[in-house]
Amino acid sequence: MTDQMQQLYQQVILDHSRARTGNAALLREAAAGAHGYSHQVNPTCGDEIELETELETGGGLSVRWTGDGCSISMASASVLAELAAESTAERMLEIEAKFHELMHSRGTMEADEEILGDAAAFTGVSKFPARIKCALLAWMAFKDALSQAQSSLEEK
Amino acid sequence: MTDQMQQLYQQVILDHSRARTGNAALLREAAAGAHGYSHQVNPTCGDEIELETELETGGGLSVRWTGDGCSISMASASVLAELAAESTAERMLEIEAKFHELMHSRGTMEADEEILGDAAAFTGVSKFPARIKCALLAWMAFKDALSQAQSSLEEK
Amino acid sequence: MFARLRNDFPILDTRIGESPLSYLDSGATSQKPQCVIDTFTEYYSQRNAAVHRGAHSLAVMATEAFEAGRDAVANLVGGAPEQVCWTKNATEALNIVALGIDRASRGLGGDEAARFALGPGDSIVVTEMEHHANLVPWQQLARSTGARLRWLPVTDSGELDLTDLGGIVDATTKVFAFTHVSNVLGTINPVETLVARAREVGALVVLDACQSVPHMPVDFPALDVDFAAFSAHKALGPTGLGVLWGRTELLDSLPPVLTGGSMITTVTMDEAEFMPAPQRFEAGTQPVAEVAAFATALGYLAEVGLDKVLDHERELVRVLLDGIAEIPGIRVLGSAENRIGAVAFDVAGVHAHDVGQYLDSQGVAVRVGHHCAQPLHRRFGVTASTRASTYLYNDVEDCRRFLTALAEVRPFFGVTDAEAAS
Amino acid sequence: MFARLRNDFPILDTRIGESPLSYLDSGATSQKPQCVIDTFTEYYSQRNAAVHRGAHSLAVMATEAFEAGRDAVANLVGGAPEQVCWTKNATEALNIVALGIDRASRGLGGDEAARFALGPGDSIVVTEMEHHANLVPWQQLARSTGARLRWLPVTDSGELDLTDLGGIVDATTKVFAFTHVSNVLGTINPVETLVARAREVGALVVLDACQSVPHMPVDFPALDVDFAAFSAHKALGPTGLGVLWGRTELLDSLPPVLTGGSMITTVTMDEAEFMPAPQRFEAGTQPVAEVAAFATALGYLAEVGLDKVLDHERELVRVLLDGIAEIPGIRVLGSAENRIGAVAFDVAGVHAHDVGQYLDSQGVAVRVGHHCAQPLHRRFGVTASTRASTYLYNDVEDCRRFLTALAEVRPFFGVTDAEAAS
Ligand SMILES: Cc1ncc(COP(=O)(O)O)c(C=O)c1O
Ligand SMILES: Cc1ncc(COP(=O)(O)O)c(C=O)c1O
Repeated sequence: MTDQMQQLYQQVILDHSRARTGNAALLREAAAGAHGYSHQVNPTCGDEIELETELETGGGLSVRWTGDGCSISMASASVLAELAAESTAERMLEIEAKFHELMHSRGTMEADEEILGDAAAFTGVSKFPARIKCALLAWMAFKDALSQAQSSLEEK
Repeated sequence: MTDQMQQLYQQVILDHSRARTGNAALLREAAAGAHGYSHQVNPTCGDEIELETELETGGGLSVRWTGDGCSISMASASVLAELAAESTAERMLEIEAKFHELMHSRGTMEADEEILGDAAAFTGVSKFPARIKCALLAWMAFKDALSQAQSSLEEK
Repeated sequence: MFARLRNDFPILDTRIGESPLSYLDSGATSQKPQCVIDTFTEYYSQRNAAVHRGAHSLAVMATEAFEAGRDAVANLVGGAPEQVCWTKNATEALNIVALGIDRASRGLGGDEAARFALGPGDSIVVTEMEHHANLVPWQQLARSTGARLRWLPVTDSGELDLTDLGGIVDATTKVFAFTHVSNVLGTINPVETLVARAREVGALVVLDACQSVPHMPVDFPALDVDFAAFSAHKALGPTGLGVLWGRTELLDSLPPVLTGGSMITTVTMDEAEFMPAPQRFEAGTQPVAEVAAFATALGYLAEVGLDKVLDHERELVRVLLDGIAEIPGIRVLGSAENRIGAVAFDVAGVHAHDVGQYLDSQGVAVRVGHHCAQPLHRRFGVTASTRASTYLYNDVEDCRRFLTALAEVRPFFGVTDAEAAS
Repeated sequence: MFARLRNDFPILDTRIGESPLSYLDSGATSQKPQCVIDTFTEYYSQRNAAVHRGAHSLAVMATEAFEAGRDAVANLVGGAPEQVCWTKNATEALNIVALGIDRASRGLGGDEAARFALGPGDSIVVTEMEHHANLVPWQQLARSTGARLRWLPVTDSGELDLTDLGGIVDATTKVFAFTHVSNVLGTINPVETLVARAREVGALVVLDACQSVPHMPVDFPALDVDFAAFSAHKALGPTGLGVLWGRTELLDSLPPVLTGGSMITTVTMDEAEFMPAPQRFEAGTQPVAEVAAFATALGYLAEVGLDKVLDHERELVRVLLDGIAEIPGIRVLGSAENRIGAVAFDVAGVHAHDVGQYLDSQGVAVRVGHHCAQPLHRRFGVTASTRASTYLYNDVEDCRRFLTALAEVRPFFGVTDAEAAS
């Protein structure tokens, strides 16, 4: 087993891929607050995620998702949901931007753990070009769902 | 100038390509006897020939053609028309078969001058794969036109 | 013989990290022997030119190489050289047939194309194990003509379910398109039975031969199919080249889809007349160097003998299947006896992508995902699988390395049997 | 610089009989530098695999090479990498646009495709100097949609006759397709003027860039075209590869023609959803080795500099035109000042095929025939011509050899001036 493999499959990732935060039936129309939904597919490997986010009145937000995919994509969704529970929408977009940058760094960037929290564990993924999409899948769904939630909030 | 070029462009061919036997306005519907017409195009170089043949009651035949093409294709039509004037349909088909064989011999066959007459001058063409079609164009038109003439004869 | 032959493939000496390479992804694309690689060098250094359009010596040599490629294919799969049309890949070949029928169904292509016309009330039949390349074009055709798309289901053993063959392929069926060999399951389909039914109802038979031609002796005229498609790159040949094979009278009357230079006889500003096959399907500058390289590849395959290739791969697939059976938590998709050396499987508790990643870290190259066969995966209740596939250059050592690594996968990801079962 | 560069092209050392080779047929296809040839060897020996579908290391390397090719093209012609779709040749690229519009016109491709729909009352405009690849697909489209096909005529000097541009490209015009540079005459067309008119009437602009991209700096976004097409093989690259370049929002809404694997997101037995561009146009296994080789070719061209290539070829074409003017009985087709290094001509009393044959016997490779532009030849009253065309590896010596041989043609065939004049 190579070093790179250990970096790719950090224990945090393996743990999240099994005990998945936010992995729950979607509410869809039943959702109370401002609400957005996104369905993302990685056509390369068939990984799929359905994710919804709800904006709470206090500025907080929650994320629920279901999906089918590799440990990287599932762990990434789980970490995202965990971070969302502790953050504002604004903060999440900041994390998303950092995470996106980290993933495209080809292993040349140090992860900013302060901002990224558990998402820092994905640093090793950036050395595996074919896996970057896996790590980003949930985040793409989140960005999409969030912008819907935000515009539905504005409409109200 | 190479030997091969001299073999390709025999004097007979150059002469026929200028003084063209049978090169005359087509009669088309005005033709008296059993009559066949064919239009052949060599899409590679744009060479074109329209040829008609008329079966005479005595078993003889005549060939008229118009065309636009390289010296090989024009000379070949001219030689064909000259041979047709002296032959029966049966004999022409024999010549055609021999000529066809000669053209596909890649220069390994001796031309049978007894049968081929002036058409033997085309022996050198068989070493130029790109030119074989030029030499055969009129003969293809002839075979096509002749078979039409023959079936129109049978109908009568 | 097969042990020696491995040395002809330079890429097999590559190391992946510290491990030697065990390439078990030939179902996706094959590696190339040195002689095929050398053909590119030779072609571009000695006889590169545009074909069919020039009198100069290079053009003549290029044209000869190009046409000799057709002879090589005809020698391999039967029929005459004019029955071999060059395409960019098998996918284009299948599309040419489907889109040609589409044009014929719109009244384009003249009277001789009328035999292909489809409409509401007609049906097209495929199977549930098709590669997307032999499914999506037929869906598109069904949609644009109003014909119905039906399919033969697949059994748990990964074979075509022929129980209702007579009901599915019926008097309305105008096209029956199916794969000779499944690229996922490795199953060899009973072409004779399927063709016999097609002939009873007068349906055109389109054979996807992508996974058969490279791995076993195939004779299209003997199989009595109307059209067949395969790709060079899976048969030791280069990328960028495929073959559409067809019956001459069908090829000559099927309306061409891609139009342009080198496929016409006369063009005015208003209209164009098309050449007969194969040229009518070969618009524009063709993959000439690729054809030359493919001819070399086919010469190589002929020398080895495709019957021997099939035997060799069957030995290897035995080793793979027996070895996998001893590893806990692995479910092989399908269990057909009549098969080539492709094995797809599901690892309990570990996603295919992770399986592939781990195997790669051990130098074992396999494919993961849906292998362009989503409906078939759905049939087996998964969205993705891992596939090991062999070719003539693989050996038992490759299989052993694969099996060793595969046994380590679930422990590496910390999956216990209890967990996986849940 | 150009003198040294010749040594990079191994084929130029070939001898034709006893003569050295003067290759003046680059308008048909270009020769390849050693580095491009070597890329094949390197690719197939070190990183050959199927792209976009695997986690294993070879697949990752192959995918990187494949995507890097898009970057190289975008660097050359402008735009983003996603605007670069790989095709088998320029002909396929032009057909994708015409056939995509055809599908849109039948209501296929959803609401977003409606913007492309054509019907009776609409018109498509081309020019009289088009290569068949940019004419026949539009004829087919006109025929199947009921739209009218019109064209800009060509003047005696071999330029587009713009006198009635405003009348020919009018409010009914939905597509305006024209070539950047004539492959026969060498004329560079006034793209800006043509695009400006298209913008006034809201027509889509399709540019055939086959003869411009290899020979001069070209920037598609600056030219403000909607779609453009060219082939790798004319630009030092391999056979089997072309490019369709387009505006992203147009590419993403144009219905794909060839369907199958790697261009879909979700497939059930009944239907399929397509990916955005460029993948939606890249069904099946792509010419990956060819893309890698083309990237090398573009690197080579960039190093030389396409502005320098144009200057160099303009020097050569001067030598050709001045030399030809001194040989009796030669009529050059067209006389545009703004041109690349292509010269087509008619030899009084000697058919083009014979001219080419004689030149070949002297080691000079030129093209003869209609060069896939029958209407243009008809315009100049001939069915065939001889064309000499240059590239960066040609030198004045090639031109001299050509001129010497050309002067011998009429004497060899025994044509006197009196005879030819008759
Ligand atoms: C102006 C022009 N357009 C289109 C083409 C067609 O290119 P290809 O044959 O590579 O598809 C060519 C070259 O043959 C050309 O010169
Ligand atoms: C069974 C089958 N059909 C069709 C294809 C498509 O071949 P290509 O991608 O070369 O067009 C493949 C391979 O990808 C295949 O395995």
